[in-house]
Amino acid sequence: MKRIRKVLIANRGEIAVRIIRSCKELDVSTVAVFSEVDRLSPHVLMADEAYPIGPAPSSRSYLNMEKIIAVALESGADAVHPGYGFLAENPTFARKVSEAGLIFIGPSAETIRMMGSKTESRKIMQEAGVPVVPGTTRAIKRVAEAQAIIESIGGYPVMLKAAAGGGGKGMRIVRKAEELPRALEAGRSEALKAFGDDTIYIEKLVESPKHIEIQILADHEGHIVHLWERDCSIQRRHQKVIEECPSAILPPEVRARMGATAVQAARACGYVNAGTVEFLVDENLNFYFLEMNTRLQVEHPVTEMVLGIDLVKLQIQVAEGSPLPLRQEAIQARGHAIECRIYAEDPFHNFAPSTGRIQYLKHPEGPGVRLDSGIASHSEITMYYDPLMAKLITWGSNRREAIARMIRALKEYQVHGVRTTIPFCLAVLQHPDFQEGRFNTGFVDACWPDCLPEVSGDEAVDAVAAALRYLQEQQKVYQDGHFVSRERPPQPSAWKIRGLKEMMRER
Amino acid sequence: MKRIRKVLIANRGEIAVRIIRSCKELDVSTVAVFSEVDRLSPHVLMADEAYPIGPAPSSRSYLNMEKIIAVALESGADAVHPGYGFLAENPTFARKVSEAGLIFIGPSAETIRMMGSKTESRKIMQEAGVPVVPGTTRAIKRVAEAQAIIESIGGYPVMLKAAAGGGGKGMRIVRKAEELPRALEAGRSEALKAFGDDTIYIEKLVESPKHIEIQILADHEGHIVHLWERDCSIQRRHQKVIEECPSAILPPEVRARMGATAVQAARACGYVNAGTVEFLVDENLNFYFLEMNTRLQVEHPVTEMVLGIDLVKLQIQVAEGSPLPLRQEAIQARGHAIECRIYAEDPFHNFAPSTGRIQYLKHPEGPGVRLDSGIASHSEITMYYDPLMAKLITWGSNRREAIARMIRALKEYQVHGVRTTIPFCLAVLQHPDFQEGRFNTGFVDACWPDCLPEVSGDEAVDAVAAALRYLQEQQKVYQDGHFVSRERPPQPSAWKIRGLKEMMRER
Amino acid sequence: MVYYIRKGEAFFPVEVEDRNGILWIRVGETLFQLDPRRVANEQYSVLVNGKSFFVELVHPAPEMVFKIDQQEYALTVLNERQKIEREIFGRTERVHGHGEVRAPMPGLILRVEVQVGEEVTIGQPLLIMEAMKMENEIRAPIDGVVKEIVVEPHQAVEKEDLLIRLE
Amino acid sequence: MVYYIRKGEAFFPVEVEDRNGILWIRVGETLFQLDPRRVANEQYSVLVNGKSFFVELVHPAPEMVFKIDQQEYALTVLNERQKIEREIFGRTERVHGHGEVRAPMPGLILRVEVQVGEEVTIGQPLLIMEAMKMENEIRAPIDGVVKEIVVEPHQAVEKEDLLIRLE
Repeated sequence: MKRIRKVLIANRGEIAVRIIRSCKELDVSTVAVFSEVDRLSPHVLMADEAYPIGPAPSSRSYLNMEKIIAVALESGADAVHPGYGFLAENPTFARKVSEAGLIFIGPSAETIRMMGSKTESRKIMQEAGVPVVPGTTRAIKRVAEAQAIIESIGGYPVMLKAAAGGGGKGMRIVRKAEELPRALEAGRSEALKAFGDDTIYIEKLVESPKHIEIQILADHEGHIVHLWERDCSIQRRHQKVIEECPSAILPPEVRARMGATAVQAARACGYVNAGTVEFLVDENLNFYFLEMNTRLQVEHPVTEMVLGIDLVKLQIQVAEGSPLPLRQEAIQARGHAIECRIYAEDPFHNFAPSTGRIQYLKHPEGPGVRLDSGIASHSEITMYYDPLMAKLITWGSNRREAIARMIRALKEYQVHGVRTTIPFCLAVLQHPDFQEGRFNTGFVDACWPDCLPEVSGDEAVDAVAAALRYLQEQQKVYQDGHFVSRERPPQPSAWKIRGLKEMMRER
Repeated sequence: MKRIRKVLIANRGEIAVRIIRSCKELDVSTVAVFSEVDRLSPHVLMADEAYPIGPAPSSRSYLNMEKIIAVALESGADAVHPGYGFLAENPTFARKVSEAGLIFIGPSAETIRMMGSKTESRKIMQEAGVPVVPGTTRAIKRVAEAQAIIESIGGYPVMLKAAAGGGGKGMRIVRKAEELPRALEAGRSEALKAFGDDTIYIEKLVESPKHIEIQILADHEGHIVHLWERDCSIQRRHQKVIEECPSAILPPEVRARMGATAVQAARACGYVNAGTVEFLVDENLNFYFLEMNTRLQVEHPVTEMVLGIDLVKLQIQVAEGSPLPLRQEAIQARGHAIECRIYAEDPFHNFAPSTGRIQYLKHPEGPGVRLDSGIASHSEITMYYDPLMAKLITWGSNRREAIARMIRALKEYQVHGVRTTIPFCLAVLQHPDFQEGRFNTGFVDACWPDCLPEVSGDEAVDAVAAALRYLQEQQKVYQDGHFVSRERPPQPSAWKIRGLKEMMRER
Repeated sequence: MVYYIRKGEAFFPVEVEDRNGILWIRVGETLFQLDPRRVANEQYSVLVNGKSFFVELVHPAPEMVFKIDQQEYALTVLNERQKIEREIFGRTERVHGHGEVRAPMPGLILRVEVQVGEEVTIGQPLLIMEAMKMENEIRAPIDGVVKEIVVEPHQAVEKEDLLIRLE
Repeated sequence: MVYYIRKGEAFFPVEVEDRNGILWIRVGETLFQLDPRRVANEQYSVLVNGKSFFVELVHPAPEMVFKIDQQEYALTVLNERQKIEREIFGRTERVHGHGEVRAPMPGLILRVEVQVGEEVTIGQPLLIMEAMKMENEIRAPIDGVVKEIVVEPHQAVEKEDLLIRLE
């Protein structure tokens, strides 16, 4: 068993910061890597060491395996933590890290490869007795071929998916034969761009499903535990935005069955370290294997808060070869946790990415609030990377308290400079259907932005507007010169106004 | 039972903010009050309503009972939450609030009065069979009188205490007869200034004690629970600075006995709402009643994090007349929590208050970190109020993790503009005796500032200094004009340096 | 001091009287007492009859945008002079970019989904651009008619580049 | 560029060479490679041979004070001219307040515990003042002799008022 003393974090943003924090608490040294635009990013400022790895585009920096491994070796790191995204589910990277004599904090390259192919993983799960959505495990090239498969699984509606997929890219719902050709083409083109692989496969569409996933953790001795579930049904463009633990609707008996199935799935692919088995759950609480994510999930904090564990620390311990310190019987949930992803996006304009410099930033705090952020008040949000700025997580002794706390915390959150998903999250959290647990993956499409409350023309707001206008003109307290450049305070001279009024009378 | 819909918070700073947060989560409206210098303080910005109550000195604002009650009535508040300090333990205020038809969120005026007199409370506890420190319950005026009492309880060392006391004011340890006259005079003068009452009493000094307190909660139906303990032994000038839950050294059997004794104490004074029974614990784990605090404690968050409860919400529910939703058997602790109080004080100069404007503020975040702050990045720390800026609380699955997390979080904490107790807290947290649980109330006096690690003259630090100096001179990136005003970048002309060098040669 | 707030096509007067820093503001029949203070750069605290509003100013007057409790309000607030100018000359100070559809971020135009002269309704997709590895629909900010299409498919654009002009 | 860092009474040279924004700095026998950047107002990120230092500058040169990981460092860093001036004229730029004991906050002087001419050692209580309802000891910042006592008991003082001068 090799003790890990120094970890290179092959990532950026909030997840790099989050991993650094756990390492510091374990007294493990941290090595950050950064692209040219990230020299002053929080992960660079917080790590013990930091090395440049190339220009801004991730293909030339955060995806540059050789460079990252070279930095790890030169800095004397024992291990590499990939975070999520970038190289986290790249089997070649996992293999190269191991071949360089470093510990890859995650499962084996072979496990990553198997689970990375959506078609191969479906095959493995089917063989292991894990329920999967009816569909094909073959790559589809032509429309006719697709049509035949669709008939064999009982017809429309179906879902097209990218075999190398993730994050909703390449996914298309097809409800009628007429839609198939265009959907197939669009899906293949998007998949090619996103993953360099245009392989598409077909599944029966599970209507109005919930997306519920099970966190698992496995050590090198074959000891596997499941760590409750996360409900990630609140998605926009097939991407998760709000997640919670536990699910609002799962009876203990179904939870136990899903947990056992997830362990079965992990065992079927020889899983070691932290992973997540994603399921679709239909209205009758039947569940179907969707995919296995062979890494830490974005939404892992809700599990941590409810179970009282630190998944990154456990990942490091397992990677060292330590046996899991958790026994299934001893794992106890307490209360409820919710996560809102705070993206630099404009929710009122179709969630378009919003780039710019952060002018001001004030994070929510206080009881039951956790914030994992990847930006600081000086940060620039660029187009180069995922626009996730931070994750806001609240814990409550029950779901109602967690929701009330999240609403309180979202209202405390202040960001100037870019638009964010905060108003969107607030609208969802305040929605009666969300509060009652009546939602599935179609929730956002069905309700946003129609669910926004009407803004009433409040007279008090008019008074506030007039007061601000007055302050601007009278007090001239424009310390940062910001207003001055946008608007010259008007200084109407008496004669000019009189002149104008006379002109008006003449008209 | 009257539902509380609107609460006036008769306080300021972090505790006002903390109470506002719980009210918002309960959907209870909040009314803030503020003195002239607090117009832009966070509690004013966060409350639903805010009203001025007078000039900066607290005697003319936050202690102005009539004004505060008038604001409560005019704003339509149902209840008043006093926080801690100011009017929180003033029986007259509690009575006046009730007489105005408002709910006082705390125990009855009579309970506050009884427990507020340290001598009377000792008497009540003695009668109820609660162990107290040997000593007197009579007021001491003259030295001869004191001398006689000291002989009757077995001689020196003894502790002089203010009967109206709290916060260490008026307290004096006396080890020899010669020290008695001066100590008595100083104690009385300090007590008079702090409480308007110079009554002093005498207790046998418990040598090297730990300060351990039990949180209790009682409803109107006489149902009382105890909520584990807090160890508050890390004190400077008899004021707590670092607290934790649970204690590092208390066996479950002693905890159970202290808890039962605390319930007994609460019952003896007819206690309703949240309160704290403070004990001194000697080296053999004998415990003695010290005093009862009839309000929310500064350090209540460590209890909240370990027990998974919100004491302010429970206070409001109990004040409404609801029965306690907690049963003693069902109360479960999880993990360990530590609080560091972040004061605007200079720990290197005898903890002298440090006033000034906050230039920059960045709070620690991430897993297991809670921050309750009363200031913002624009705040001015004045001499008018207690210099407590914020409380940093960390939770860990065990004491070791909570400590490691606190060290990590303290290092993330950035405050410019005033000096803080952060370096002090860091030194305590890193001290082997603290980490091993070997400490009592004498810890700070014994080890600070001697326990500070020697700063070695690191060459890398010299290089950093030279680099900053170089940046200053070369890049002239002084965006805020701050450096410019302090130092003109030197522009030595060649002839001047030559001239100076020649002068040197001539010497 | 009188300001004019636009509601629909009309402007309503709002009277402001400064009594030693406390503002008495009349909106319609209602008289409010306000204590507005600047907290930091573009943040204000305004007490309105004791109600505490924390206001983040996103865009200054006359086309003001501000946030209270994450709710965004957009109001046109004119002073006397601006009101008269608008009445005479029409809306001289055009809302920036109202009919101008600009790139929200740098990226690549994939498809243009409308034609010059076509009537569009608010929210209707105008073109698809790729940025941050996603296909993003750019939608019409107003009801109107496509006057000009400035870009074409496969063209790279910078942030704020004009894409389409509506009228 | 050469700077001089004081260690005790002596000054040690530190050489700085700027190679396109990366600084090569020699301290004694050791050569460091530094990438210093300003993050915000008085915050800097400095990479020293890859080690990441987050530096908060509390006081600028020449009497620099900065914090790294909550550890405060105070160093005197002179440039060529300042070094020469000091060698000629002695310490012309006196450390502000070194022998001057000033009020750390507004308050009331209760007692003065030393007399003019008395020798005091660092940390010895000089006087007691009341502020924030607490009695605060004001202690000697250096070893020295009391040269002047500026205040007397019951006198109110403002922050930064001179109280006692040591030598």
